[in-house]
Amino acid sequence: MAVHIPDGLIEGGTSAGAGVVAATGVGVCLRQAGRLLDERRVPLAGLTSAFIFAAQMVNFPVAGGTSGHLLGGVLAAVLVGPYVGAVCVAVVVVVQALLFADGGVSALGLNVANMALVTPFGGYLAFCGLRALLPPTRTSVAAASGVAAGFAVVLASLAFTVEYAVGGTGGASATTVGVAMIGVHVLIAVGEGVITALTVSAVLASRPDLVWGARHLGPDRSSPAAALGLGSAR
Amino acid sequence: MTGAAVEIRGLCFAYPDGRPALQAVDLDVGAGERVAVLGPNGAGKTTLVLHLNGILSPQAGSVRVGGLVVAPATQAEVRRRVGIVFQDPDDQLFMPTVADDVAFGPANLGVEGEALDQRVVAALDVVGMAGHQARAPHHLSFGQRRRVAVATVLSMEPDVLVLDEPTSNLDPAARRELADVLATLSLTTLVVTHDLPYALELCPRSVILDDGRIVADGPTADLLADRDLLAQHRLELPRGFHPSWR
Amino acid sequence: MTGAAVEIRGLCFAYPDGRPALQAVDLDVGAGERVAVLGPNGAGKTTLVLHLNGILSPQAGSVRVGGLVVAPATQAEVRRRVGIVFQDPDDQLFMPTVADDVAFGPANLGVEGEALDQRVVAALDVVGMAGHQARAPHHLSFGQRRRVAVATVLSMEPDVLVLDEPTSNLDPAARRELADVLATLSLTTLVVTHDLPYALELCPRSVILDDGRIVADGPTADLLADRDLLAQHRLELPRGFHPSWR
Amino acid sequence: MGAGHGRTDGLYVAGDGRLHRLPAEAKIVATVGYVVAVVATPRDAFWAFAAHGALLLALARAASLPVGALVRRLRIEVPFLAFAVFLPLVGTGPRIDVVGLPLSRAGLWGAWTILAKGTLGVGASILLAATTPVAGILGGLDRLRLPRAFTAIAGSMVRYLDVIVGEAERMHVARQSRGYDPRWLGQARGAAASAGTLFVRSYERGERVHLAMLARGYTGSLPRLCAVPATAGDWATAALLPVAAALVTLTANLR
Repeated sequence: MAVHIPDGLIEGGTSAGAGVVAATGVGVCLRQAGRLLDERRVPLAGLTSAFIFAAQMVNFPVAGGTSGHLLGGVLAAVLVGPYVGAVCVAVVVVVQALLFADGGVSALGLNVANMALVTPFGGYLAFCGLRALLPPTRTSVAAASGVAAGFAVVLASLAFTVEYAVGGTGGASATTVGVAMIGVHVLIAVGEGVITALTVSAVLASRPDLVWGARHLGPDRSSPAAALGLGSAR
Repeated sequence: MTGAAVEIRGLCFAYPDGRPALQAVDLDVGAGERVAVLGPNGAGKTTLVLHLNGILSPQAGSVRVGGLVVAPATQAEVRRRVGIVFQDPDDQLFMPTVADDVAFGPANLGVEGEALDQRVVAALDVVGMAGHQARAPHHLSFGQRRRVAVATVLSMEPDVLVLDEPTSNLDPAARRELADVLATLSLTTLVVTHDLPYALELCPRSVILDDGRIVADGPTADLLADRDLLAQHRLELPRGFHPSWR
Repeated sequence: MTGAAVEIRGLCFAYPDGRPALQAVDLDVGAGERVAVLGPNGAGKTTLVLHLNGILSPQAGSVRVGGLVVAPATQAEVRRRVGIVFQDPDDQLFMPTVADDVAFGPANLGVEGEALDQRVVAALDVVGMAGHQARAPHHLSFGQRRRVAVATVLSMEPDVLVLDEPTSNLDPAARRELADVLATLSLTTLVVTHDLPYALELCPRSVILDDGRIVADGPTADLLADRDLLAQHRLELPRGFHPSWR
Repeated sequence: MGAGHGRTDGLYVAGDGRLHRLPAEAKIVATVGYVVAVVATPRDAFWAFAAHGALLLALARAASLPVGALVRRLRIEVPFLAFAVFLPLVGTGPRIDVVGLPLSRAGLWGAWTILAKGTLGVGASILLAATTPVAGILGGLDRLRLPRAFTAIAGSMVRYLDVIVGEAERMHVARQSRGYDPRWLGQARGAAASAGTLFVRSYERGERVHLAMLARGYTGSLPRLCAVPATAGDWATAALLPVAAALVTLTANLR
């Protein structure tokens, strides 16, 4: 279940509670994102959301002919910062539910909470912790984002288990579901981690200035768009 | 309006890394004139364009539009007067429908209701896209998107129209349709391009920008007939083309 | 290799919504021949290109490359034989450095070590980009990126080179440099374009594709001299251009 | 490949019926109401699930939607069907034998619940998306007072979905054309490098779009899109679905 929670799996009260948490959390992120990005927020965040959506369609081989796809929560957080990243992923989740019928409408709060709040923020915290332990190089940033992305996938499955324990309707014990979910997600986490690390490393190679999580490495003026100063254009 | 529609004096601009992008550019464009700004990629053409409506601010020198100095204080009025059509129509069409996009500029100027609708209809009419209001940009052909991009600027009723590489990626038919539209406009127009035959077709006068300087200014046919001048500035006519052959 | 390098017979393809994209296309290209495929946007040119290396599979008819039928079973070999340079170099260049990008194709074929390095150096040399191995494609000029895109395909040592709109967005100097590179290659080459002067310069023979059909096939100069034929298929030469003026 | 139906159109199927013409905000609220009623249905009230399903089918017929295509879209459910299959195997409590397999009673009920409620939920979402154009849904969210910034970002995302996905697909084709056919995760570098490049392209396009907005006088507040808001009559019409579903659920609960 590296995917959306459907209607009916978690009972109504829990879903509604998650909805309140999700709405509050995304509201806070929007305010923070607005402070960080001002009026450029709309096109930049919109394009980042479109990127996350497209990246989720990139299949990668797992093993023996099966393939997985990227979830992208930590990728977004490392690239554009946790607040903007969370908003971008929330937009993706809402659009998928309403425009593509992907993920239940009544479970929208749960899905936003898991994918747009728990994953990016949990992962970003882990990323910051790892980054602090490693030498300040681009390789460290890529490696930290990969490990954090893998960790965040497991964290999301843990969040699901908690939600299931509170309001699950499945008829299996939360422990059983939890063990199975986390077991499956450890495998998915490896793929997510490898792809996230490689993707971050690719961005660092061409536009290091665009990687939020690598700001501590200092400004980079080597790329033409940064040189044009368009980023600060008014 | 009298006198020069655009007056650029000693305009200098350097990139943050210190490389000069524009070096003491002087350029006057008369009201109603149609001028091509020719130059190879990297000559500073786009940087010049971004100064015309104050997106970039001069580090030295000045830009005036219809007598008004381009500066932060005059920004809103300057952006009404100077309409820029960017190279990639997908960058310019960012709203869900054609009508919303064409209305975006005038709505920012405070136009609303009936008057706004009229502007949208009139602008789409000029570019031959009347009746496409409700369509989404991604349902249009590339050539249609380019013409709608022109309409998004015309709806602001600008005094000066600036087109950045208007023919890039257009096939011959779309190229012709756009030229036909532009030829009917009586606006002051700057066409920034490396498409020399198009410049000859549309603009009686051209300037050549290379390495951030204006290196030539004269009738387009004369400039294009000077093969040495063109070659010096990494420009050349396609083989088989001759500027006097009409 | 003897006989035809590319043999297309009765090729048909319809989009998922049922609109026909290619309707019984027949085309033979001899080994070492350079042929332009001309046509307006939407004529089916890119769909044809994607059949040449099996990205799309024929719904009817067949494609052979050097005698080998293009089919899922022959896919790997066909993709080695047919190198496609896509319209937008940014779609083609995605690795962190120029060297990685040029090595990507041959590495997928199993070439490694010294042999791989040699292929990279040789391919970059042909396109005049020797010494740029370590640079990020992102930091190159557009014209340089286009030439590196050609190198990424040449490093696979293909038998057939296919270029989709090679001149789009190129300024005159970059256009000339690319033509000079292409003219030195002795590969079978298909140039898919709506840039008629470029076709005339590079390709002795052209076919016109419109509405999914080949509607003309002959010496490029003859086709371009037939203004009625061109006009019928939404093609036209830039004003001031004459195919017999060299 | 090529032109045709854009991804940005979502599941929308053009039409001109009453359901198509209802303002989006009313339909969104009705969909949520319906799904809440479905979720609250007791799991053993089989007839009630049939009734809920009949409501959706009737609406799909009334809107002249191609039911076959809608049913095909249901395959989005497949991943959570896997979860449903898993529950009876590991569920708690008494077991019953189904063709030799000892399955958990509670787990079987769990699987049934997910299957029934999940399918009806997806069905309702498909119905909403199939009868409401994308711009309409975004406008509806706006009129439902979602934060302006959120709907504007969503609008911008939807606008550029086709552009970015198109770039991703062309990059995919270009990789394949150079013999890329990865078999295991270790060969994923090519795909990941493309993803990185795609991000840079998306971000830079965002910057260019911002410039184009500034050039047309954008100062940070998007002009409100004009659209006719829902009338009391529209709300009443839209309420028919959730009210009917609520009655079904209520009856099932009273029993």
